[in-house]
Amino acid sequence: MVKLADYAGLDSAWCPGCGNFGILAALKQALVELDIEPHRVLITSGIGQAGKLPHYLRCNLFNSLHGRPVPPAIGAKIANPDLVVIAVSGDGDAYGEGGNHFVHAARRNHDITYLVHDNQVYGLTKGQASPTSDEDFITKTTPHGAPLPVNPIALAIAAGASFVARGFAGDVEHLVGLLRAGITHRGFALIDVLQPCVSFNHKNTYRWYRERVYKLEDEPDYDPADRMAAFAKAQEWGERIPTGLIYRKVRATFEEQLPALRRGSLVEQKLEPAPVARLLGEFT
Amino acid sequence: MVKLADYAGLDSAWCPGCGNFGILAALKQALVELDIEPHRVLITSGIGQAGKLPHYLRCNLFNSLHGRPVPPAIGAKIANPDLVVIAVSGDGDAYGEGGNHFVHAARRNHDITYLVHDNQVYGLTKGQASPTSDEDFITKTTPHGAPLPVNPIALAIAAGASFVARGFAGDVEHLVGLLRAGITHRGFALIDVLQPCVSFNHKNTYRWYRERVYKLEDEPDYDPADRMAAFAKAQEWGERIPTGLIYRKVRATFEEQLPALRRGSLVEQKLEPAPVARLLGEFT
Amino acid sequence: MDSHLNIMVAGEAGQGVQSVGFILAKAFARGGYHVFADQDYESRVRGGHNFFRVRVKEARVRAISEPLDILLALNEESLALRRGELATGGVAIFDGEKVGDISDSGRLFSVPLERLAEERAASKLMANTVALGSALGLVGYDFGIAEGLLCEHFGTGETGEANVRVARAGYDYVREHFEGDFDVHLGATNPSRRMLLTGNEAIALGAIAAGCKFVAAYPMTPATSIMEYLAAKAEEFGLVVMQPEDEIAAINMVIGASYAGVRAMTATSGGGFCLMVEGLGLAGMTETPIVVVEAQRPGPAIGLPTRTEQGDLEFILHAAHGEFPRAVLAPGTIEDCFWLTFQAFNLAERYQLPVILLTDHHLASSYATVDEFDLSGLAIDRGLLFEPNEAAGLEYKRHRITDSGISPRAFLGEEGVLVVTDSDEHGEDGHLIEDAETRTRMMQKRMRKLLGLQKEMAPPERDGPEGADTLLIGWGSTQGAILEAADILRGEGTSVSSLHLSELWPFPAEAVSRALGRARRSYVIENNATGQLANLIQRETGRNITGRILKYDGRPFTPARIAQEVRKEGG
Amino acid sequence: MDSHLNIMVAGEAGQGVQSVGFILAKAFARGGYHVFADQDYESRVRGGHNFFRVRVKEARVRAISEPLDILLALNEESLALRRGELATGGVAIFDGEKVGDISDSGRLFSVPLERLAEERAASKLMANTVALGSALGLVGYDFGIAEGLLCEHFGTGETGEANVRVARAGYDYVREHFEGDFDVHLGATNPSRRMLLTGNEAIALGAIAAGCKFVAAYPMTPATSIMEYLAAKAEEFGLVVMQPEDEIAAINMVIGASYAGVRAMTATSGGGFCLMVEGLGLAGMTETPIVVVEAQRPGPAIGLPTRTEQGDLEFILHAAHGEFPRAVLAPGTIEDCFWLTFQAFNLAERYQLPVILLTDHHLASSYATVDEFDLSGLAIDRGLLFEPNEAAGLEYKRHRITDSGISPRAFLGEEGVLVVTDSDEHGEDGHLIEDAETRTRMMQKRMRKLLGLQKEMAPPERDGPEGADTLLIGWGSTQGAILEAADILRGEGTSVSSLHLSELWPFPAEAVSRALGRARRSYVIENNATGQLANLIQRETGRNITGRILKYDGRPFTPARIAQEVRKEGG
Ligand SMILES: Cc1ncc(C[n+]2csc(CCOP(=O)(O)OP(=O)(O)O)c2C)c(N)n1
Ligand SMILES: Cc1ncc(C[n+]2csc(CCOP(=O)(O)OP(=O)(O)O)c2C)c(N)n1
Ligand code: SF4
Ligand code: SF4
Ligand SMILES: [Mg+2]
Ligand SMILES: [Mg+2]
Repeated sequence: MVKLADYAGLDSAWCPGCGNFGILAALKQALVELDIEPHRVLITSGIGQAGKLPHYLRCNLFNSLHGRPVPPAIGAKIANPDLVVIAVSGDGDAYGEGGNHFVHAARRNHDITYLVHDNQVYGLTKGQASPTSDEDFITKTTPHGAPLPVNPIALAIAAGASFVARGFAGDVEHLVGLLRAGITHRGFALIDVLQPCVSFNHKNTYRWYRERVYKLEDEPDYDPADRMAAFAKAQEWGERIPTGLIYRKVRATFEEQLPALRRGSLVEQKLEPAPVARLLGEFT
Repeated sequence: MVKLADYAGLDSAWCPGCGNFGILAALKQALVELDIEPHRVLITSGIGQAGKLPHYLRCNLFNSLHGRPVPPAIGAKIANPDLVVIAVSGDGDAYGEGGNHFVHAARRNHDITYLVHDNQVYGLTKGQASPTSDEDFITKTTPHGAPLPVNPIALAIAAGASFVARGFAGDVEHLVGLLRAGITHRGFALIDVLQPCVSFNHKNTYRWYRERVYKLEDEPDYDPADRMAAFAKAQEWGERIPTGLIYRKVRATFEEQLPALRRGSLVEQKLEPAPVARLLGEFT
Repeated sequence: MDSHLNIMVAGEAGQGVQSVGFILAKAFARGGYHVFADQDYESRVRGGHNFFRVRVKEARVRAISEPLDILLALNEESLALRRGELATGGVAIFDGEKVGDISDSGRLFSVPLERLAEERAASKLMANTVALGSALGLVGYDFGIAEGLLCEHFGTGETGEANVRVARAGYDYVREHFEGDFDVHLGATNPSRRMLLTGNEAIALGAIAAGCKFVAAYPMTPATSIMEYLAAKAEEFGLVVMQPEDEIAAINMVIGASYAGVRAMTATSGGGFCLMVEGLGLAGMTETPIVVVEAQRPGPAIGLPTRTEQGDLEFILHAAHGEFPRAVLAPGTIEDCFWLTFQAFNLAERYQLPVILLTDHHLASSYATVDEFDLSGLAIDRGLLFEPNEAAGLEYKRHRITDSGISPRAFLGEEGVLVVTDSDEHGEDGHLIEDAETRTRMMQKRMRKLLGLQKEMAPPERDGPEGADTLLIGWGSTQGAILEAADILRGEGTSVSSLHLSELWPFPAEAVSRALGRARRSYVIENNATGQLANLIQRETGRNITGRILKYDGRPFTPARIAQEVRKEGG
Repeated sequence: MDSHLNIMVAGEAGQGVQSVGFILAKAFARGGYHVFADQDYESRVRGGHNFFRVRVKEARVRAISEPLDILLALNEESLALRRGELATGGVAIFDGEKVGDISDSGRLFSVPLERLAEERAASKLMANTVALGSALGLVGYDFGIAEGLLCEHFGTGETGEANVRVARAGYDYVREHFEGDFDVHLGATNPSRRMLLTGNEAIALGAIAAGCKFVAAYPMTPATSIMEYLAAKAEEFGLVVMQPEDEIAAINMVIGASYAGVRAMTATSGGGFCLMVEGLGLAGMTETPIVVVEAQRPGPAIGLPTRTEQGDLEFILHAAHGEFPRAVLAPGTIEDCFWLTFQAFNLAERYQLPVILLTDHHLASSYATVDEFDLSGLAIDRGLLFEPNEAAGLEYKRHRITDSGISPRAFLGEEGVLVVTDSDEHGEDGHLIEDAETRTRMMQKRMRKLLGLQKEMAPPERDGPEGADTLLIGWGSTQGAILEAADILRGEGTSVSSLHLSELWPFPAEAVSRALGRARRSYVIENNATGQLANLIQRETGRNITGRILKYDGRPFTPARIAQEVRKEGG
């Protein structure tokens, strides 16, 4: 049995009160509840406050470049499909610099979980607008207000993601459930987490989110398999903000469709030069 | 009065029978019908067969990098909002290499027209899969079939594009109408054009498209202002493929919201070092 | 003797180290002193260990230096980490009521920072301002200057007043209770109009002066404050500053704007520049003038995001596939940041190529006092422009082949003129070509621009006697430290002069050769691990360098450190 | 005397120039000849002007050469453009019934290509195969070999048979009607097991032999066929080949796969490589072994997409900000493409760094006959791996500091082992650090790997007499042309030898210095405009190069052209 202590990592460099603490706690909890041992987990991350998360638990860790946690996650998952692979990003990371990888990983349905700490601002670089900053949000780089934000939920659904959820860092217990579902989902699972940044986002605070979020689980009629309903839910942002599982559709993963993986994990294949001899005859 | 002859450009290097010819004819026709003189038009383009289009008419032309026609179009439009700016891409250009720019240009609502020649294949590089290649499409780089394609229409709607249309290169007259509407639309207008590639796409042929396309204008109940209906239409791909204006919502463009542009085009502003003197006092 | 003072404010992120340090620096600048100040911080928003060093002198000061006269330790860790840097005769000010038992070496002076802040302003948070006041008290500085600054900084309302109160408390506390001996007593000299600003601020001012109208940039330390400053002035100066989705978009937008006819710029650090490399080649091929600021930080990859290095020189010189002309300018001082930015725009447009302004964290974020810029000599030169009248009837050709390699530019939207260009190899008309002859002529045309450009580059700056035995060579932000190191060595009787390269490419091979020719020993001093300028000199002049003095720990050189290394190498 | 033949097939895209050329080349290869063939085509799918040149010899042939013995002109334009390249005694075959009036110089021989195709196979499209037959007829080659090849190529069904029929018709037509004099008569010699393949195919085979398990690449001429070949073999050899959204994704996926424990590679050209630069630095910082093939084409920017150049050397050497070790290999021959690719994977894993295989369009897409690869000497060496037993109880540290700079690698998923790495500067445990000491030690650890690596690099290959007056120096795909040029010059009595660098970085400074030391004159021959290898030699050895023989029109050097330039420069 895996215990919380198995996941105890370094001390964090986050600001006291940061929403990231809730996400970290939820992730550890989810991994423990799923009884996954640290050495089976790979977390890749980008650069930003969110990208530091995997340093604060014990696991295999590839802290990559800004905007690029997804491609190494994909490469590692294909190399070794036995790994539980989680990519961690900030909103700038995921939807700004890394936007293209996000869309294409979703459509190809790689079997990874994408955990995005969405604080609607650039935290580590000290408060510039992010792609999810609310319209008219004022920062040093958007003194006249930010443009219409990206809607990550709608975009994920449109891109073909097979699992799309929204969590709230202020509700750890709920987030644990989403993380468990996302990690066990076969295919690309986006979990966008509303994450208060106490230092740079003085609009979307704990309180602001708390006054708005509600859980889709509390709406018995809501069917996450219904793509149109999910897209409609994705439009909700204002007085009420839905959290929970917004969309799920199981379909074959990219990795399942690779013929080379049928004979097992790539990392376990023997490397030998001799078999190439079979090909030389093609050229004579 | 602008005449077709004003737009006569170089001979093309496209294959005989290529769908690109229809797109070229439609674009010239649309510009003539709109009575826009060549020197007021800027076409930026990417790299690929589509990217060659602007060489074949007379206009200001910035033939940029693969995947990058949109950013220079944006830069030029901001510098000189009097220009009619059209960015031309292939499907690989637009949704593969350039996917991130596409999503963000749509959400920021830059006032440019984005014309995408969608032949569902990489033409210029000789037949690899593209992001819009049909699922299971077999090419040299996808010998086991391509993954789920990107849905450009759905993606554009999710990203916040204010004008989203689909044309067919085999129906020039209809395409002229869409181009006129897109070019005169204030804001980001995506026109994705189904374009047969006679050399490398032997699945999605003229015939294949002809058997499937229908015009939304023929559906009197269809309301392109209805976002949910548009998203539903965007899912249609198979027996029937909708063409025409799928979604339109007028909202402020990026350029309209720039305070610096209120005093006129940037290119017309006088450059002089002296006014910076006003700022030096801040530092004393 | 010239009075001087070296203060450090140290604490954790969030304790206001930066604002206390800045106000101190500015207070001395206002009082007529020369100031140089640098910042050291971690890649985090709260916690950790940060410091801000302020060096104050009656004469010009150009670099940091180590022994501290005053350490303002805002927390216990800072005291522990930094007290070793105190000069003999230096004093550390700390809050003895907060910091546990420490062995008092006699150079520690406790001020009840938090208590005073709470007493005077009901807020522990203002302990930092108490510290500020204490430092000023210790040197007996004119409190009125600080008072004015605090009001400017915190407003004239209650916050400003409270800050003045607590600063005063710190000031008075020290004047009353400090009984040790402390040598440095500074009074305001002649109030000056000198500016105190960072390299990044100087760059932003240079861009505005040059008529830059479009900036697209993606935040990245240490370049971000350039775009932030410009964004704040955008409305007033009629320029557009935008933050796009990534650096690829940024440079390509800048190219589009310049192609359409405005001066345009982007700013980033090495990692972001990596993403701009393909765009750089596009500017080269389409001959689009752009200015790119690359503020270096230690690499590879994310490296040390908030620290300094000069590790990207060779990368910048060769970035992008294929061959095309570019210019690389590396300012050595904060003044130069302004002048060279202005010049960068002129060169970019006159030669129709990308100009890279290469700085680093140390230069970008350090403050220095500089004389107010004299704008009278600045002239905007947009280069060769197409005159439609002259060529009536002639079709405009964007890439016309000329002797200078420079083709007249036209801006978009002129009747009868179409501006056609292509990232493919193209003919004079801008349309793509395939033949060998046109290709060769076009390559030659573009490369020819280097000949003219080469002639415009200012030769490297030599300082010190012509015939000195030892030549210290540097580029970029090390200039100040090298100049001071040479002073130190000369003071010891060594025959030393120094050569500073700030206009790096096209390379001033002849001038460097000549300078090397006279010296018996030459040392290149660089903040990197391989000696990139030394490599370049060797390649371009065919001459050997005696030694390389290198540092790649993310921290800037001090003059003393350079002098010591030179001594070790044998002068 | 050694019989030799130089044929060109020319026509527009879509006329089958490539397949006719390839079958001709292969027919001669099968018959026991050495063959070298190159392709010249435009960036379009139909139309334009393309050609395929085949050089055939009894002895080894290493380069193209200009005067043509036979020109197969598939359309009028080709005849007009290319007939000037005929050697005295050469013959152009064309379709006189299609091509209008032309002034017959006596060296033109008309064959009714379309008519014969229609008569024998009811398809004008097979005119190209008629031309193929005609060429074979002209030299009196063994038709049976061609017959076999046509069946392999077009299948044994009706298409294959029809092709054989029309080829035969061309063959017979020439044998019956050609009455001019044509010297070259080639019979099959001793049937050989030599392979005929391109540089890209050799690289793909090398990657399979090396056990590459993961390839992510985005199509880009001239690299695309590497991924296409590998994709076709992916299922059989248990590797994954994927085409992601862009090159940024490609290199970062490759890094992820390698980090997880498999050998992984990407392939691109200069433009795509631009987008990989940040990832290259990431591999450097995280010490992840990767192999990147960069097949050069003329830049800057899109340049000439289907042509050749060696313009990216300096870019590749310095790509990415910051400093980290890398290896750069530039095969000179198609055999070397295989061996060096194999070696690249070993070096990458043994030194845990990125290895760049630098080729160009000419090497990537030219064919040559090579002896069947002897696989017996190949050994896969995965470098230092972590042994969990040895270190029981010890925590695994990915970046342990060692004397060699190499830290034992562990693969993911082993119980008790966590592999932690970071693009930020990190400690031995892979977690990010901020302090100067760790930073310095880590930089030194990484750079130390160069010392070991340096020792493994094969010295440059010298050909010709030790003490020759003149030394011709080259790298990459020019090797063959330089060797033949040296032969030509030696034949004229000049004292020449040549030096070829294929293991370019770490630079073999000593060996190059030594070689230069003995020569009175040295010429560096490069397919670029600035002489990048010459620059590098000057930088690394401090020695001057006498002259630079440069060509940057997108076309490869011929031996004759090099010999002529050397003569001009004064031998
Ligand atoms: C290529 C590149 N561009 C820019 C940066 C600078 N940078 C580091 S983190 C960051 C943004 C962080 O914002 P976000 O992803 O939202 O993460 P947060 O800090 O808010 O958690 C930026 C712009 C970088 N490291 N690399
Ligand atoms: C950075 C970069 N990567 C790859 C290429 C090679 N390339 C040129 S065009 C193209 C794809 C063309 O496909 P698409 O955009 O669909 O245009 P089409 O030719 O089908 O019209 C590619 C991969 C390139 N020029 N630059
Ligand atoms: S800056 Fe914001 S996101 Fe970053 S640690 Fe602080 S509170 Fe959290
Ligand atoms: S390859 Fe396809 S897209 Fe390109 S010109 Fe030919 S038919 Fe058109
Ligand atoms: Mg964020
Ligand atoms: Mg396409």
